[in-house]
Amino acid sequence: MLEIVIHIALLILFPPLLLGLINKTKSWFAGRTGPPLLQAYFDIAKLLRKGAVYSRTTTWVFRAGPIVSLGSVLSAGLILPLASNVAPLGFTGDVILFAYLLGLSRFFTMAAALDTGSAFEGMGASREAAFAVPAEPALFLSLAIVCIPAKAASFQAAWDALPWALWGGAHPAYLAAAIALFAVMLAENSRIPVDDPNTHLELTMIHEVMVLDHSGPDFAFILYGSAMKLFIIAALLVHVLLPIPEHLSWTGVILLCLGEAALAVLIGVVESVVARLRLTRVPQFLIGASVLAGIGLAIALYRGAA
Amino acid sequence: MVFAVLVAFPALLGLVALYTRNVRVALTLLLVGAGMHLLATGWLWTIPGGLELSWMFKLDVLGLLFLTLTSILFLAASLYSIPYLMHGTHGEQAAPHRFIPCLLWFLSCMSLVATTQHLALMWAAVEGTTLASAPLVYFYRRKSALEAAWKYLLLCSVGIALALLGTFFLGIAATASSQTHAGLSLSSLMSVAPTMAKPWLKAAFVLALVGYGTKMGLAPMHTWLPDTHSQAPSPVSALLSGALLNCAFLAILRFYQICIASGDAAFARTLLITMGIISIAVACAFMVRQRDYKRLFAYSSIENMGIMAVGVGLGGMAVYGAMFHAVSHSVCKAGLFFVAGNVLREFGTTRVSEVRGLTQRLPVSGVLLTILMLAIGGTPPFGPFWSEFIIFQTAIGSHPWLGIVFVTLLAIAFLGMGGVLLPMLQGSSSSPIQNRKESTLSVVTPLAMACGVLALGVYLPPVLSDLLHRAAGLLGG
Amino acid sequence: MKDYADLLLLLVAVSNLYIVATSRLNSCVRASAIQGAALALLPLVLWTSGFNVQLFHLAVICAGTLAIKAIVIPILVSRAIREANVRREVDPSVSLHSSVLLAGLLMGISFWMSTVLVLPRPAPTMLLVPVAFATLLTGFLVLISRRQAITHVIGYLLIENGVFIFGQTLAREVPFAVELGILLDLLVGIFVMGIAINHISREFDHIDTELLSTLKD
Amino acid sequence: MLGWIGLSIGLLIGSALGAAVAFRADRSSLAIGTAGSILACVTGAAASIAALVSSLEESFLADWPLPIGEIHVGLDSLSAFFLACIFVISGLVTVYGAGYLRPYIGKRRLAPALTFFNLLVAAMVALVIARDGIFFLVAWEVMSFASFFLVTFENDREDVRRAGMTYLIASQLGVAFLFAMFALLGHSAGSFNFDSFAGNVPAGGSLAGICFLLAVVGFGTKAGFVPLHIWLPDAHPAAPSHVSALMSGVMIKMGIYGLLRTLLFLGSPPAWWGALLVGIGIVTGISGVLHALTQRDIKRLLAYSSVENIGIIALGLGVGIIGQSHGNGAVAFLGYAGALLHVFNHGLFKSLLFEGAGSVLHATGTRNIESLGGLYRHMPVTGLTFLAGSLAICGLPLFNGFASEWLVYLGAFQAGSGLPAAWGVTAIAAIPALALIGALAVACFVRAFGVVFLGESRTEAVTGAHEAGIAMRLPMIVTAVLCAVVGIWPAGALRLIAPAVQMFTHAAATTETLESLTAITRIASVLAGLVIVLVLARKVLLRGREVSQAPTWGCGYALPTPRMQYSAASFVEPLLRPFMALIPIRVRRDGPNGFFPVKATYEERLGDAAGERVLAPASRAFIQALSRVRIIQQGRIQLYLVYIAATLVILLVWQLAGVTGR
Repeated sequence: MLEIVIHIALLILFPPLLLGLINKTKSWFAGRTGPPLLQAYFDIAKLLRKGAVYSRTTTWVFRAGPIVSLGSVLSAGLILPLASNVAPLGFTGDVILFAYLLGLSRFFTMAAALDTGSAFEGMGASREAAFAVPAEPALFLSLAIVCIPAKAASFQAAWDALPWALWGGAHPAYLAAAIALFAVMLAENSRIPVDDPNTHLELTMIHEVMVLDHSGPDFAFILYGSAMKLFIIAALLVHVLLPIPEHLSWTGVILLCLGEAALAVLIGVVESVVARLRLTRVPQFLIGASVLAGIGLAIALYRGAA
Repeated sequence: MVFAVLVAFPALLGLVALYTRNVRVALTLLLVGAGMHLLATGWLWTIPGGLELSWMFKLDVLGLLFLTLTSILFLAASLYSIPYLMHGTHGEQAAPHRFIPCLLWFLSCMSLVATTQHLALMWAAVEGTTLASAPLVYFYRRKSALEAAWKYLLLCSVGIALALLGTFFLGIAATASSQTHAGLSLSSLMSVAPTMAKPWLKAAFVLALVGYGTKMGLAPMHTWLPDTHSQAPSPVSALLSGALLNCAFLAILRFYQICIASGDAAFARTLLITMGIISIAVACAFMVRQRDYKRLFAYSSIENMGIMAVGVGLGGMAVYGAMFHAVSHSVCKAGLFFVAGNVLREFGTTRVSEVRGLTQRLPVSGVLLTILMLAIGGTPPFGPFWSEFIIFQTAIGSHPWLGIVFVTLLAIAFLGMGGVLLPMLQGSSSSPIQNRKESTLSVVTPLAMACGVLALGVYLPPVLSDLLHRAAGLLGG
Repeated sequence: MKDYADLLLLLVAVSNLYIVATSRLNSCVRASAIQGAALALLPLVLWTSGFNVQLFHLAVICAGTLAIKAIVIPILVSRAIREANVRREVDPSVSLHSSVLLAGLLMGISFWMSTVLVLPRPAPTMLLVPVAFATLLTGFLVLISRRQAITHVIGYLLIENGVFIFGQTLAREVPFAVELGILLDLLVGIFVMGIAINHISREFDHIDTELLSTLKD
Repeated sequence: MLGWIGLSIGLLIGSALGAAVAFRADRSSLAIGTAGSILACVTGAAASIAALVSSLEESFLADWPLPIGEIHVGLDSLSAFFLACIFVISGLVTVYGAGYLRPYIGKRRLAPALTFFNLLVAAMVALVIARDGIFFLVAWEVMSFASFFLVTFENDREDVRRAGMTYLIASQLGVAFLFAMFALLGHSAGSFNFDSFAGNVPAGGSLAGICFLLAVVGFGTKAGFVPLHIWLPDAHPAAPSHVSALMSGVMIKMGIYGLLRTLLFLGSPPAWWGALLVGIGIVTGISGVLHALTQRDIKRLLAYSSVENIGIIALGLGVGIIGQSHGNGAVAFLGYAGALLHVFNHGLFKSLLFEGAGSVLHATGTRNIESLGGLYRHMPVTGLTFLAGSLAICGLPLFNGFASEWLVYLGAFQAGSGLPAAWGVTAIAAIPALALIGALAVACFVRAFGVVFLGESRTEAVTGAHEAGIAMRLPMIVTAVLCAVVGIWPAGALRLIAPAVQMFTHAAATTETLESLTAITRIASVLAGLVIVLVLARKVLLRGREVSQAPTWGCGYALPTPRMQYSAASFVEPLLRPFMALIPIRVRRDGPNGFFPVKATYEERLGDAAGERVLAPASRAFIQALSRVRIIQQGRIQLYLVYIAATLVILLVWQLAGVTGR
């Protein structure tokens, strides 16, 4: 019971903090003080208190977009182990459902964007689709890498079977998986080098431009949802990288939080030191990640066989 | 007596008809002849073991089979040709007064082929069919018809001359055996066959194959066939395709029987398969993108003759298939030519490109054409499907590659035919639709043929299948 | 008496060569008539050389052959030539000289064939088979290398003659009714062809068969 | 149960004949055909589901003199499963068809449409219960030709005629392979009875291998394995929409059924069969969805996505076979179960989508999605059901597509961990392939749904649009609900098909899978609950605050017009760029030229790789070769005589050369 409570608490409360951490890191690099650490919470709260403006063009699909995407990300968070190896709703095969819930949220975000009938939002949706396509195999291949040794396609089994991954040096495969997952994380959460979250020119946006027309609570849901998406994918990565204990314990919680924070900082660093890729180069970046993951999978398989 | 009805009676009627200027009288003669012929044939079915009368006439199951086909088709054709002779021939100059006598003589010659087993006499009869049918081909007085008739006459006569040589060779081969004179009757030849001089026997069979094969329409001697079928009036085309080719095939089969009796039919079977496959292949090449639908049907006849040759050549179950195919092909092809006649009368052209929207203009004929096309293409559940499948199965069992080639060619042939006929059937015709009622006689005969070919597919009456099996038995099947 | 038979056969062979060599239709017809006569005599001579057949049969065959091959058919053909006012020259697609040479070659081939295909029972005379083959092949040569319909008829006639000569080797195997039937067929065939030639000459004002090639794919 | 099935076949054929006889009166033939088909489908559906639940086996041998073969029918779980698919979907489609055909009354003879529709259903039913090779072939051919005549229903259109011809060629060349297979089997077994095949073909032998390859080609042509799929994208737009729904939803699955039946009587399969099918599945799935992305004709798009789903089914079969060949019951079960369940699911949502496309076609008269848009406001029911279908076909949670793809994924994962590496790799290849297919499918159907139903209408074709009639709406609603039910409660569906799956593998692996599936149900309900909560939350938050309507924010641009929306083509352009090597593209541009260019046009046409790079050149070469043969018939009689003489000489020399040597 307690596990579930902690799990949900982490899932609900932690995500916006990541955004703050990233921004802090970036402003530190830029030599600014930057916005407060909890800025994201403030923004969401403010938006929740506002009214809404809807385009006359739109149908209910537009309004369903933020809700369904947030809901599916939430439920994805419920099947992913966070501070321990068990998730409230985990089961055999949950890895697949996890990925497809993210797909569901993408579907509705894009549909909502197309519903506005604006060229910009259409453009954003088109780019989202274009980058999701090469990202998907990378995600699945890395999931396969962690699942194969576990002989079961479930997070719990995978994390249980996970050796002291990179530290034990047992499986170079995990390195590949980790790198691929990091790339996927950047792409899925529209981070540099794939997308620049705080660009101010619509023509260069991807995720931001899709949600141009949302306002008030809807936009709050969107912000919150994307933060949570970042959080859960990061959690996935943390599990690959850090030895989180099987059952709930403070070490687990602390490890998770530290890991998440470290990843946020890492993202901030990347965003400060790396230039954004040309749109046409992004697929190559992600295909590269998939190939890397594929190699890792091959290694994992033959290690498993030997 | 019965042989008189079959052979002499039509000839006499023909003579009478030659001197009647009145078309109606001639028509009645024609129908009487056809009807009597069919009755006689039907009576022959009631006799269990064949019938023999002097050296001249001898009827076995093989003969009976082809005789029956001839008889039925002839009745159908003569019924169908009534409109041709009654209500003129849509503007074209024609020679109706020669038509009926020649038709009757044609019948008598074909009956003689089926009912005799004396090879020389059979040769005379086959040559007779050519001579009797040449004027029929020249029914329409146009240059092209004349050209077709001339080619038919000359090519077939030359080919048949070779067949006569073959017959003599057989006699010579027979003289090897003993001092007794075998004569040229099938039974005696078969009795001495084992001791025949092989080279002469082989030469004889080759000559017969080439000679009668010309008449049967085996490629590459088939060249006269498309011209003739496209120029002759449709009932005649139906008879040529459905009955005459079978008669020529029967002649070859007689030689084949002797080869079997001689103990090594292997060479004959190889020859039959080779010529058969060549015929199918050539026919396919001409059926794809064919511009003239009567020529299309002619080539399809060549193809089907090839199928029969292959079937007999394969031996075993396939011989039964070939016999079955002879039946189903005759019925189906006759129906197709009848429908072609209707189309020709409606559109006044045999060019495919000028026929469109057939199912709109002639609903019944259109549907019939569709059915018969599917049937001749070997689609279940029609007759030809079964025969072709039996042959194919035997082929794939004994010579797999042959089977593959065979089925591929059949598929191509069907698709070629569909590719030509479907555009005719489909679409809407350019010229305004004048909903002319299709005359009953012109529809009922092809309808009967269609029903027949369907019946052959879904229910094969035991008596017929028994006859087919016995016939196949004569051919080592 | 054997040499008489050989003489007749030689005559046949020569007439073949002549038909191939001559440039005039009428002489072709005449040559074929002579050949017919020779063929009609052949059974008789063979009979006298002890190749025994029933007399009646023999007489009928000789008479019939003489009548049809030597008299009726030539008359039919020449009438066809007259009525269908055709050019009196054969127009060969192969030049006359070369066709003569070819005919000689064919003769040689047929001698070789007769050595390959040996009769199981010795033929009445050695020349019979080769001459028969030669006549047959010459018939084909005429058919293939000449353009006029008339010459086609003559070619067909030559083929028939060749077959007839073969028939002599087993005269007694065939009931003569059949043999008559065969002759009759030949007659009717030529007759019908004659009619056809008439029509042709009426439809296309001359009977060069190159014109008869409109039906094609 | 066979009796009931037979009864429904009788009903179908009877009503088909009735409709044909009444061909002068369109209304009556419509009534007869529809009524008969509905009756038959209800009867048959009840019977087959009952048979499936009680997993009974029946067999019946009719005593009827056919030249060869025999009328031998039987019923087992596999047949029952496919019968259920046929009857359920056909019944729904029939109702839709009744509404769809109504406007044609008086404009065109309806009798053929109804006659051949019922014949097609009857043929499929007969096919599924056939237990004799010949009878099977007969049913198969009747099916092919019935569907052919349905495709060419509007044969006064040129494109329809061409499509029909393509379909005819494909199906006949395909069936040639089946002829070959059954002839081989019949020859080696001495009878065409399936049971006798099972006995007489050595499992894993070369004969079995040859037969399997023949079956893959023959059945694959009907199912639409790339590159044999070429007829599909032409035939489906040509056919009336309810026919497309039936063909795509059910008929192409008969190819899958044939393959499964063949596997049953060819004995236990070697692993390479599975590998082959996995390969085919990957190629078919990816190229199918890629081509679907490039289409602007909505029915072509759907046809290509059928190809894609056939690829997914093939993947499932492949994984299953690999598992079966290694005696790994769990993998085998998951693979086969995934394939079978996807057969049913795809039948549902593809027929739904085609029905939606049909009502759009009805309302706007165009199939070109570039000229549509904003249809949702005109036809909400169609829009909603189409959305449901899209979600389902993308395999997204809450809908049935997910369940079957999930099974296949799981099978692949298990194969990776449970099998020797070599075959594990082959099975695991399915995972990234499925992921790629899934992502592409999402893009494809967001595009389809978004461009057709959302945003502003691009042309005035939409302005007059109206919602479809009740007869068309009802089946769409029912099908959508079925999709949702199976998606939310997949365990039930799996329990239903389990007996069919266990004909291939006697796996007890069901239980674990079942509880995972119940977990899916749990999460689905959680998700639904979350969505509801959020909706309410938003209501609460917005209470009392002003919610205003405004034009879409054009980023400062004052006068946006509908034509400025992102078009379907531009939507997929960046996505396709990495794949352009696989898709033949024809560009036509003229201008702008001169100093004062008047107008300039630029056109891109994306073709079908298999069609334009393989099949079209081949057929052209073939026609060339034939026309070269035709010179032999050039009319000169001398030449013909030469043929005769030459044949004679050649044959004589050939025959006598040997003999006279001595």
